[in-house]
Amino acid sequence: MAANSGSLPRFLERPTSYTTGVWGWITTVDHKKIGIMYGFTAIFFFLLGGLEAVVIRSQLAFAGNEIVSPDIYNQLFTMHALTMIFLAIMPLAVTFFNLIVPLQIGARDVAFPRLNALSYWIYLSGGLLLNAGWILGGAADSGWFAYAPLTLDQYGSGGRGMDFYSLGLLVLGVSSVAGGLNFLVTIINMRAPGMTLMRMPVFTWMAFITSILLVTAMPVITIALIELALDRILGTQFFAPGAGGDPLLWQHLFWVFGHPEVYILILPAMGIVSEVLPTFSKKPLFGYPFIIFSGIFIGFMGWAVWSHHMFTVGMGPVANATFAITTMLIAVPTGVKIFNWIGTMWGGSIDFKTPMLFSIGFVFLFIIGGLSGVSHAAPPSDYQQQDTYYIVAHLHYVLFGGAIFGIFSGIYYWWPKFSGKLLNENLGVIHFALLFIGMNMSFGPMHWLGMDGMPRRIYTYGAEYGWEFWNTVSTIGSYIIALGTIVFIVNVFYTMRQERRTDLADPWDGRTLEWSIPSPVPEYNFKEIPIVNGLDSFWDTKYSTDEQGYMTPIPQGASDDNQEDEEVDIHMPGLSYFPFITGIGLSVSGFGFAIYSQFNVVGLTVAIVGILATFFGAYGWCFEPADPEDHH
Amino acid sequence: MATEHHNTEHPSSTKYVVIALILSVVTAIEVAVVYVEALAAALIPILLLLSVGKFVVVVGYYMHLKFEHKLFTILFASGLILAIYVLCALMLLFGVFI
Amino acid sequence: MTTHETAGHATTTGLDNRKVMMWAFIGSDCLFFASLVSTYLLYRGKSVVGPYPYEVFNIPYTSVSAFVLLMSSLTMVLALGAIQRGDHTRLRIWLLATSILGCIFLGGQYFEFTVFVEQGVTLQGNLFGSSFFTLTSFHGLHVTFGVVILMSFFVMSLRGRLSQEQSLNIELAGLYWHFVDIVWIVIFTVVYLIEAPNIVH
Amino acid sequence: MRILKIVFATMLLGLSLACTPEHLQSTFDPKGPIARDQGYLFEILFWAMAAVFVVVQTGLVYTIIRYRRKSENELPKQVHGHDKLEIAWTIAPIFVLAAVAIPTVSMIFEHDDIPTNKPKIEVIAEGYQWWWGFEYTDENINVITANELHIPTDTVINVSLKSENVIHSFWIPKLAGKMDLVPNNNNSMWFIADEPGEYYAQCAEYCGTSHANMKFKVYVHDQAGFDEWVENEQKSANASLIECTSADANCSGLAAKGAYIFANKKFSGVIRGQQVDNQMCAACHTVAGMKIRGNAGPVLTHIASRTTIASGIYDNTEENLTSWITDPKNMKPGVYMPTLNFEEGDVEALVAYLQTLR
Repeated sequence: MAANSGSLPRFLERPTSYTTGVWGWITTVDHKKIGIMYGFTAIFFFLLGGLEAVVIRSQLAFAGNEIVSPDIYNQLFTMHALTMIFLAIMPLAVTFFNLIVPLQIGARDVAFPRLNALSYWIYLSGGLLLNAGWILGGAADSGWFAYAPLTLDQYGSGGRGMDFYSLGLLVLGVSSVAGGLNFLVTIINMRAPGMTLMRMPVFTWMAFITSILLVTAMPVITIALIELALDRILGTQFFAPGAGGDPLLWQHLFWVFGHPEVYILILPAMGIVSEVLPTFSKKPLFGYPFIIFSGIFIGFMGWAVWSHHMFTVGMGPVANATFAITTMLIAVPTGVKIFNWIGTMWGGSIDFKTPMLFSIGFVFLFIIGGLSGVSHAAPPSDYQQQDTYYIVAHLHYVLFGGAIFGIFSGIYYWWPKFSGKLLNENLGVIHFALLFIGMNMSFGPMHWLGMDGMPRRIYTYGAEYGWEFWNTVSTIGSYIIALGTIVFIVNVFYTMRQERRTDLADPWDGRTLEWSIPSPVPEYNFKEIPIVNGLDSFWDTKYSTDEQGYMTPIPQGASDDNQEDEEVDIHMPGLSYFPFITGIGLSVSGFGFAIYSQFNVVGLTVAIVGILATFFGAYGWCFEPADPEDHH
Repeated sequence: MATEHHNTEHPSSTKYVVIALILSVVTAIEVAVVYVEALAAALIPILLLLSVGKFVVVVGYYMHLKFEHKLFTILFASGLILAIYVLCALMLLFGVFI
Repeated sequence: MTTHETAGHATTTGLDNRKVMMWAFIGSDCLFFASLVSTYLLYRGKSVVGPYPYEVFNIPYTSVSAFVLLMSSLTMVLALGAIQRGDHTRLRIWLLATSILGCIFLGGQYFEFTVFVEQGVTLQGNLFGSSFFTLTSFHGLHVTFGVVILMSFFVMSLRGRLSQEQSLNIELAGLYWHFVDIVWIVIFTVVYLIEAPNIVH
Repeated sequence: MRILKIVFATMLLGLSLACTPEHLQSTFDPKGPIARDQGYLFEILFWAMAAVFVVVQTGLVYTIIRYRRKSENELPKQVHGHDKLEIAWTIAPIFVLAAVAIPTVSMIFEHDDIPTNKPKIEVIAEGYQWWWGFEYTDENINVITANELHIPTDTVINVSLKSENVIHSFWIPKLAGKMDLVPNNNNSMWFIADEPGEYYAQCAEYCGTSHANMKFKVYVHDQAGFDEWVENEQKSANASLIECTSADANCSGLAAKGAYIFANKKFSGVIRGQQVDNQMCAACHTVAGMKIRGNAGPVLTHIASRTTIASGIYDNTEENLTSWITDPKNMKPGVYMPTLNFEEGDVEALVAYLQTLR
């Protein structure tokens, strides 16, 4: 290609000079920098979603409270769910995919670095698009699963929120599918020599299964969202009851995606926990193949259980019984994982550092969430629990006690790898304690409230129902969670002001490849691509194990971690503007369509500008030379 | 790991043309079948069979899947099987088959 | 289409990243179409007002369209064979032929849509209109995108910027193009032919 | 880990405190066979899960206490797994699940069949944004009412669930679990009430702005009480006023003026932010016997005999009725009933009229 590049237009040249500063971030294709951007953006949205939750809980603290109007309340609970699921937990998982997966498999980057950057820019701009309703006539307010036909204007509150919902989620879906494909190919094709599938670290395995789920489940919701957007913007009849449209079609399409989505949210956290527990127990993961296969089975079964969200829609006894049984089956692989985690700690030497506390918290809370799930896997029992606070309790034990605890565990665990600084232990323990107490106080009583007949998604309730006391307790719990989160933020800022340390290449005595390289990770990750001889092959360079399984440390030579002054010339992919342009263009076009029904001309113009920008970006991308050096 | 058995015996251009002829004939049969009143009862199975045949031939020969690394078959088949499963499950749940 | 990011790196499986990606994408795209076809089939016969599919479908006409798209698959493999042999003239001929066949198909679809609209089938009219137009235009968009890619390669080839070593580009475009073709095989059967008994008998 | 114990103890204590009576929608206080069965199944599940909870969490807590790091130099034995254990803890949950799956599946099918050994009443429940319409379709009953469902004890109540707007969910926690009202889908459910009483119920599927305000009440009577209620419902209330075409001498008094306004007078007003004209009470509300019968709003034939207004959210008092008619959107956000420009005295008359509809 070098021969041809002389004739290329100027804009196609890859930038070379921006390695720092804003342009350095905008044009980066480095998986670590992209991961860091993902992380900070997702934490921002996590705080936003948390703020929404605190307002929701404040409204419900007392019977007949009037802190927010019903319409605002409905927007708050809808956006809280959307923000937490699509803008916080999923991207936080992707953060770890970006940061960790290439390091764990011994790669220099992901398979498609520019596509990776594109995923991020679509995510950021799509997140803003989803939230744009707040300042443009109301955010989405039909609940996160947006059951038709409440999503149509004649039944809704009349706000434009659902336009931002459908277009925002469509745009975010592109990001997820692109990310899923990227990590799928990366894990299949970029592993270091010797790293067979059954030598892959568990986190990478879970990232692999999650990617498969993303690639296969997102298309289904995409089509449902296209149908919804067409109904709202062009007046098609998909979900209009008067034209014969069936609201259950939306529900089925939504949950065909929605249940795999639940595993998209939880599997990465399970992967993190499966890394943290062995490290801090000084033992290998108990039953590695069983953990892997149960993960695969969970991912697979995610496709066979979706209708358990719909037991009360009148599917009939045969369908209800079938989905009840498939749902209960999920408990088997989940149980296997939990037993193996306990087996990992059994006989170990458990060090209660913050990441370990969060992982143990994960196991403890996830057991509760899993067990309460069994009670609504049984349809007759679910008839009393469906759409009550019992479900709210269950899903928060799984997604907060599960996914979020796992993610915090990962944040404390891998923070030093990318910053060369350790998050403060004392603040970390306080953070964990506040979150653990707050979480149980906030969501524990909801089990009771649900069984006491309190439906979810109500903005108010009367004092005569006897729900007030536990609602107040729950609200106090949510404030404790908020306090814990503030402690975490303080910890982050406190840590960022510390001096960078050079002795943190392997602070926890880790087992996987990412700990074999310096912290922070150099741009090229591995000076030499490692050769893998087995599971935990980095651990095997530090300890030898005799036949009985007793281990002795192998004396290490002088640390060769300090390679910073060495000149290393490793060829890395060049920077690029085009992911940024393409990603922003896509969201701009989404924004144009979202405002189309309100401002026809402006909306159409914006949409066309966005589409043109997307095509410009994509075209430039395709003809961009591989390396900036080509021009010299 | 690299177990690529790159089969050099890709079909030749003539073979592609023959395949195209077969595909055209099958399409013609498909269209013709719908005009035969005697086959009306068995129409849907016949049509499905014929179009599955076309599908397999295009994927196997034009897309070379028959001659490629099995990973590609796995990737494609997992998507396809899930797709067929979702379609059938939905039809079953909505009582289209009953 | 000149992504070199993995060029020179040995991959785990020895397969090219982009080709793995393309097959994974095709697997994923199956689910897009499955959801659309599901919608169409579940809403079949549920429209509360006409026109109904059997009133408007013209099987011979659509059969010709389907045939045209099928033939474009042939020209596509011939184009791939040409670039693999380094025969740039034939590559250009077959690329152009494939694009033209694609355009004929699209033109046919456009004409079919206008006839349908004249007969009262519209996007907003009934469930049949909504689900039919959404499904077929989604496929049509895929074809359009394919035509754009093929034309780009045609232009690149004319300007001498598509070498024999880059045959993978054509191979990937071909995979995409054939996939779009097999989707039409399915749509032609489950949307059009299945209605035929209502029209014919 | 002391924190854990404290949290756990507090929660147990709290639960027992909360188990006091007078929980209007408690599913732990079933008053009919369906709700009782469902509660029973929950109990089976609960104790099975509680047993698993205790075993697993004890194992977890014991493990982390026993194997906490005691010295920095510990080098624990490297154990990679144990196949027999794996098989055991894969199979053990299957037994637990089979034990709960059997009663689950049998109950699903059992509840699908309507008992034939008891008398049966057919009711259509129709969901609106945000209130309930009830129609008794049996020939000898044939009553239409709203927001308050009256039923006899020991009778199968077979409810057909209809909606022509969004999805709602029909739920009387003490009598039966919920079932959704889905447009274009004909769902039904049945239940039986054991003893007379007043039962609280509420829409359980999020259905828009005032979802929280979509309640209803179920009054369970003995057979005699129910018959009496039916008999009263079948009469048109206060028939003498219904024919009042103008506030003339034959129809004097405040209530008569109200009847006249109800059936004849047109107002302009505002519905959900939209200006509207020519609104008439009777165009949306039916009072049996009147010539104009609207069905956009609840039937008001016997409004005065109901205990609540606005789908169970306010007591049926003169004061509440007045505020409601004057400005419904203040009483129930998002409501589809217009805020009308009444003239002096109109509201007073309407309230007086409605209060005669016993």
